[in-house]
Amino acid sequence: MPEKLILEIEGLHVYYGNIHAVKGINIKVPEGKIVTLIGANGAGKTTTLSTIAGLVKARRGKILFEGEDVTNKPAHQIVERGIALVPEGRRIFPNLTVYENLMMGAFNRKDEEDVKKDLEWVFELFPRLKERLSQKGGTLSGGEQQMLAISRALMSRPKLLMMDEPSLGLAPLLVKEVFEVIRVINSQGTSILLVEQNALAALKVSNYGYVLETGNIRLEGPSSELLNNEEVKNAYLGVS
Amino acid sequence: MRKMTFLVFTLIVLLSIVSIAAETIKIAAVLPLTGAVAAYGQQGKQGILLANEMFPEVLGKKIEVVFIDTKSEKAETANAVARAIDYEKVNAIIGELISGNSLAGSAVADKKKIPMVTPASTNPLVTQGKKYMFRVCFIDPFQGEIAAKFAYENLGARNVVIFTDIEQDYCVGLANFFKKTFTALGGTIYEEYYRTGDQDFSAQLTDALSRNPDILYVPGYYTEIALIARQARQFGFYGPILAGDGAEAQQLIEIGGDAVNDVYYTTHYHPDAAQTEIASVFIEKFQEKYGERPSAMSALNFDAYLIIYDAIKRAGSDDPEAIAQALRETKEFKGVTGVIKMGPDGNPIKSVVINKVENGEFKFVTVVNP
Amino acid sequence: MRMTLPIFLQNLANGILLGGLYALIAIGYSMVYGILRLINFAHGDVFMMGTYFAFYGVTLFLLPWWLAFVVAIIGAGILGFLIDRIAYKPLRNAPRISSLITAIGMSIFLESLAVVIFGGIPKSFAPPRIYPKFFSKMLQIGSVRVQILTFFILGITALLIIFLIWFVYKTKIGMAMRAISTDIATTALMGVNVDLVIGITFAIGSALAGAGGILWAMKYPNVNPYMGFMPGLKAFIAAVIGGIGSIQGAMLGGFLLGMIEIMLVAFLPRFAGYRDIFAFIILIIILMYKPSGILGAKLEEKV
Amino acid sequence: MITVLYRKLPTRMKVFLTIIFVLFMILMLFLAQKKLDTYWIRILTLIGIYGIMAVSLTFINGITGIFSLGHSGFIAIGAYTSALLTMSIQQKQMSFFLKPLIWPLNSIQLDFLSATIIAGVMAAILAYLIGYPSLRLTGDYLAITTLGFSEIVRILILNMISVTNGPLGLKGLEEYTNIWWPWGWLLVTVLVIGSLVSSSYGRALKAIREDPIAAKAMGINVTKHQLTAFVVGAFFAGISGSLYAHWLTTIDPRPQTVGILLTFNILIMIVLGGLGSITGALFGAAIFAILSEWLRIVETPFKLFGIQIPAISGMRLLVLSTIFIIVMLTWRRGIMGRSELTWDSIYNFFLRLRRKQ
Amino acid sequence: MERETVLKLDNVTMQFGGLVAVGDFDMNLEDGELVGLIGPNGAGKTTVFNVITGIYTPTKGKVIFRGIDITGLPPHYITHLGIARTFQNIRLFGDMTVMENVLVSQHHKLEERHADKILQKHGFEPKVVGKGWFWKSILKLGYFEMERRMIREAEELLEKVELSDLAYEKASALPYGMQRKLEIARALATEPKLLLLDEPAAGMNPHETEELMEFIKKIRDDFNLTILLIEHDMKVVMGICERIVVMDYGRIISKGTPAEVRNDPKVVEAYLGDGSYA
Repeated sequence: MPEKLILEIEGLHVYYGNIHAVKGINIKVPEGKIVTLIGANGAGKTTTLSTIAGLVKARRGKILFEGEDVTNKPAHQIVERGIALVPEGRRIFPNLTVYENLMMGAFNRKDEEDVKKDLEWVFELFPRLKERLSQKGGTLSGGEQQMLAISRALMSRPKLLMMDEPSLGLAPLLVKEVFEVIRVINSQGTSILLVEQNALAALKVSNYGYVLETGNIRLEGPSSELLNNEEVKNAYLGVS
Repeated sequence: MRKMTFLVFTLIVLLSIVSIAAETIKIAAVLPLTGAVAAYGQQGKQGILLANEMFPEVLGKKIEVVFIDTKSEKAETANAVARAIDYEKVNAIIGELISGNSLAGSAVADKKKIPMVTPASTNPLVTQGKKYMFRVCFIDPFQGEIAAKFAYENLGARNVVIFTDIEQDYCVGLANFFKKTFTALGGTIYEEYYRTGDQDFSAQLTDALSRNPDILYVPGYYTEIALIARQARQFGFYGPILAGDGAEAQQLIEIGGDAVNDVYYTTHYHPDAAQTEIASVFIEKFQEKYGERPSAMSALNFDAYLIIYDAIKRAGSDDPEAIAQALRETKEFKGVTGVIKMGPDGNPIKSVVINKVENGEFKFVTVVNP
Repeated sequence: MRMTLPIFLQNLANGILLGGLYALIAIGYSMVYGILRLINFAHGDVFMMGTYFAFYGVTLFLLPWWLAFVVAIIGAGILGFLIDRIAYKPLRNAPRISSLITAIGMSIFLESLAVVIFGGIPKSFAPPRIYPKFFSKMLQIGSVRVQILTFFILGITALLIIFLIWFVYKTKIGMAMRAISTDIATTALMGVNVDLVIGITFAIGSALAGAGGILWAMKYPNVNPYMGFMPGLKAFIAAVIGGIGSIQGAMLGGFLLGMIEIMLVAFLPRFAGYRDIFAFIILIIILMYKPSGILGAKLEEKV
Repeated sequence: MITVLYRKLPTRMKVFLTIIFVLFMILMLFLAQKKLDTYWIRILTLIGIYGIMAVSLTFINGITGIFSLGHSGFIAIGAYTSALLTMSIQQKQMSFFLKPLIWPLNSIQLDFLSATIIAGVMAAILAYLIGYPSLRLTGDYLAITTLGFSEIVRILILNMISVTNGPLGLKGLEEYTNIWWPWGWLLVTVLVIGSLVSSSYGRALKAIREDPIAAKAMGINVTKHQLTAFVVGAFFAGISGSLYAHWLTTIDPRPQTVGILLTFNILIMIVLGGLGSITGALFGAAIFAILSEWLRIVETPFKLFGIQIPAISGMRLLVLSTIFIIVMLTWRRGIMGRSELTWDSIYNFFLRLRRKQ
Repeated sequence: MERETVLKLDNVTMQFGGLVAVGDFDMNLEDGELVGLIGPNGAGKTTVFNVITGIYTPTKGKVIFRGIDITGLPPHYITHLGIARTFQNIRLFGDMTVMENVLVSQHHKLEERHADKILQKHGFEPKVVGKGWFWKSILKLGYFEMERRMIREAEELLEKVELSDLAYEKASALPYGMQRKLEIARALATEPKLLLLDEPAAGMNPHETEELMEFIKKIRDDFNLTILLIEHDMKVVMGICERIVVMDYGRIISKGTPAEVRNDPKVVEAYLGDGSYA
């Protein structure tokens, strides 16, 4: 079935110094879908996202976004093209107010009217943020920070939203809320590339999945299939 | 990789450098051309270059001056002197200007029995116990004493505030000897302190001027003297300011402007009262070459060159031992900064000139003979 | 000494003036530290270079004094930008000590460059050759005598600081600067050209240093290749006292240090020689009991 | 994962090789003293002194990870202490003409060895007093504090005229420092610090450098160990100060002599050599001493590809700083990084060569 | 059989400025127990660890370890007395080898003589071996013997935890799972009685997690340890812990066996949720 791809990665190799972190992977993200990368720590998931976002340089391989080559472009140009990353550990700006944090997300946008509309949209998603608008980012609780981080990324109006471990370190209660938000964002038309430890939840929410192991793709397939794959069950879902 | 190539290229360029050598009499000028007191070194270099231009040959041989930088540092000075002697094989050395550095250098020269003439190290200890160390400037006790007498007798001062630069042994020395003589004469002294490189003297001046001094004695270097003068005038002090030979530089007037009017200073010469012919020639040529008045530093360095030149001529030989002997026997050397008779300890006996600044010019006031 | 009210006021005026100059230089230090956690030892040398630019602008290129000053300030800004690009940018991901040591190298480089290009003999930066004599006129206010230059310097300092605070807190670039100071990588993810913003920070800090240099030279009219060392060190102390990384802190630290130096010499003239010891002792006490300085944010390591 | 085979030589063999090497160095120095002129002997001597300064600073900065900018303060204390102890009583009377030297310094004269050891002890005591309060700080703040303390030491020396002779400095010291003293002390320094680094204490210090909090949790008294390293480093800095003073025969409190600029120079040495490596520090010291003399050729008039270039003063430092910046940008970890040139590493280097063939 | 109380936290409160990170915290750990400490982020779990290990001195309350009041003692004392820990974000000595990492943990046996006196006073066996090691290690007098002994012990330990193959690798070059393991091994080398593990399973896949659970149980038995662990992975906590303490906002909201805690409505509300994504 010829789907329109929003992101296509071909034979990507990434090195940290002498460490070969990503060893020639191919990943496709169809438009309007949720794709997830799962795998153990150190498998190269975060590295892949960082490379797409332009924070880390690729040694070899190609990253195509909407058919255009964006490999090794500086991070700020990647964002301008419509890719946003919610980094691992939230990384909100603690010394900036919630409002300023959100405006940082819209840094390159000139369409002030639309920015205001998007702000309203974000408040709909996370009403709690509106209450804390003039509070410093550092004073928010862990869950609120995660919401802010996601909202901040949304403020750039991304066509592709990448999320790195959005559930990490959150109480089970909040994990649920985060995954629900992912579903909502996707349903409004944003493609999502999701990296998760919580493989079960990630596969439940996504359409397609890749399993990474020490820099290689071990398995791939529609999420529903992966959920039932014995190997995945054993290694990542835990036999319960 | 391109960076590495660049690095290698740089090294190759450096290696391909060939220094030139010729059959000459070599004199090393070991001077602080860079670093904290680069200004003195560079002024000294101007004087030596002019001297070398005016007196390029002796005994039928060309005199080559090798300038060696000391970065105003002690260790570098000692190395530079060793380099001059062993590597450049010089017959005599001019340098250093700072007393502390000269001491480090002279230890090396003395051991190697190469004559060394310091143009401007005024500390008494520099020549003490050294057979091959000479100078063309006067020593601190002498200058301080003359300044005190002049202040008491000629300027009629009874109440003096001394500004001491505690980082300069020269300044501390002068201040100390001035104080001794002045209090012995019956005057009263009040002291303020600053440090080289200080640029704000308002606190000291506010304090000093509340003592109603007749004059200020600032035996430092011209930059600080000019700044102190400027700020003193701003605070309403219009009396005379007395300084040492560190004041002698065009920059004093440039930096100080009107404020340095009535700055008196003890120094080596003045063109209007030139004790020697060479002095007027020197000033003329210097202004021709550099377009400005020579500073005392330039003049002293000029004399250091000239006294070595003179010694070689009198000795009729470029042998270091002979030069040193001739230097020791200097009797009636007519330099820019006066007539020098070399004392047995390597210190010259010469007269002190007192000048003042008037309307942006240095005017001759009087001369005091030893 | 006999401390009367007029004398006290006189010293107060002197202290404010010196403090303002320290503050201007300290702000640049603080901005760079705030963003990169880098003690930019070359900052004092940019200060020196700016002054030389102004000097040659007037004497060599025969520009009117005010134009020369503006050009020199811009020149210092460009120099700061270039220093960052050449020496610090390639080390952004290296251990911080590498950049610190490179900064020391840069400082030595700029000083020797100045010696080679401008020569070691000091230049005079005095009226009427460089700027109109008008500035050196004295005004008598009550019993206190103040130069017109003092007001000029304070006015310019105030103007620059107000501009800077507006810039950092009210503009987008300023917001990006504050964001970078906590998290460079995430700021890049927001679509901010981080290197450009860091470059702009260097440029602004250096331009302020250049302005500080020129005002300094107007007050103390002497320009030489090593003139940046002491004011640079003092400004650095001021920045740390106030809380390095904070603009208001740098300002406060600058004024405080200027005031303390002047007052110490005024009240205890016998200890003038120990003046810098007091600066350092204050520095050390502050570091011991409030390492982040008076107004600095606390940076604590998470266990 | 590729496990690199790393063979170790037997300890006895290493001790034997070390003794041979030391004897060889002694022979070389002996030959140098016989054959070389004063200029080169001076540079060799200076390398010895710089070597002690660099090794002691890399011990503090590189191995323990206390980023100190106060080394010149310890050197100054060492230099003044030993100078005041070795000067003859007459020399003291002549020198102190501003204010007389206080008792009992004015009536003491010691031999060079004892004076040097006392110099080291004084520097160590100072380090203890400084380190105790300031080691609570870390990183830049510690660097600034140590810099502050070294400036305080310098300014105190400048002002305490009746002890230090103020700005006039101390003059007319006996030139005790020949080629043997510094190289002998350098041997002691390298042996002591090297021995310490290769022991459990060295591991503890490196652990503190890597992560002080984890080190604490592993039962290491971080403050005490840091303080010990600081004191040991300062002791040898004091020794080097004594050697330095008696090499120059005069010492003064100018910033160029014992101020920040000296600290910067030593820092450049250890960074060039590789911060955290003792052998690297030695290379750095040698390179710095030789390069700053050798680069004098760029300040003399010279011909470059047939073009006459006049003498420009300041070129030497310009070239030196340019080289330094280029090295920092391209070769960040210096010559040795954190590794050491040891018998084992040389042996393994040859083994690898042979395996490749 | 009545078991000996190893650790007793008595009404411990830790305040930072106005913020109460841990309030009125009471806990008893008995010999050989394996207890889990859970709760949402920012609940104060790591702060409890930092109070026990002496990184923070509690504002109020007492920490008693094997009858010794260790409140406010410096961390290195406490380690010497027998409490070791790992860190949430791995804190290995990255530039040192695996062997050196373990050797560092033995260093306190050359040094901590003051802490040793406390041990002896309370009737425990001293750990310090001889004295004057600083000078001995410089002069290498009798030091080689000690070094050999330390290496031998380290080798034995690495053998037990199956890290011998990697002994001469740089710690930072190890794969993630091995680094976690090494951190535990390094803590074991201090010869602890009580081991505190801060999220040991973080970043591990279920397979690795299971291995880790076995490993934790194994070392508890092999080394006679009492273990307190912080963990988010419910499978680990429920799987190996005998008792669980749940914290929220610095206070204990529930404690008991895994089954009791799982069904406590307060825990479900604050932490577990309906379990669909856990």
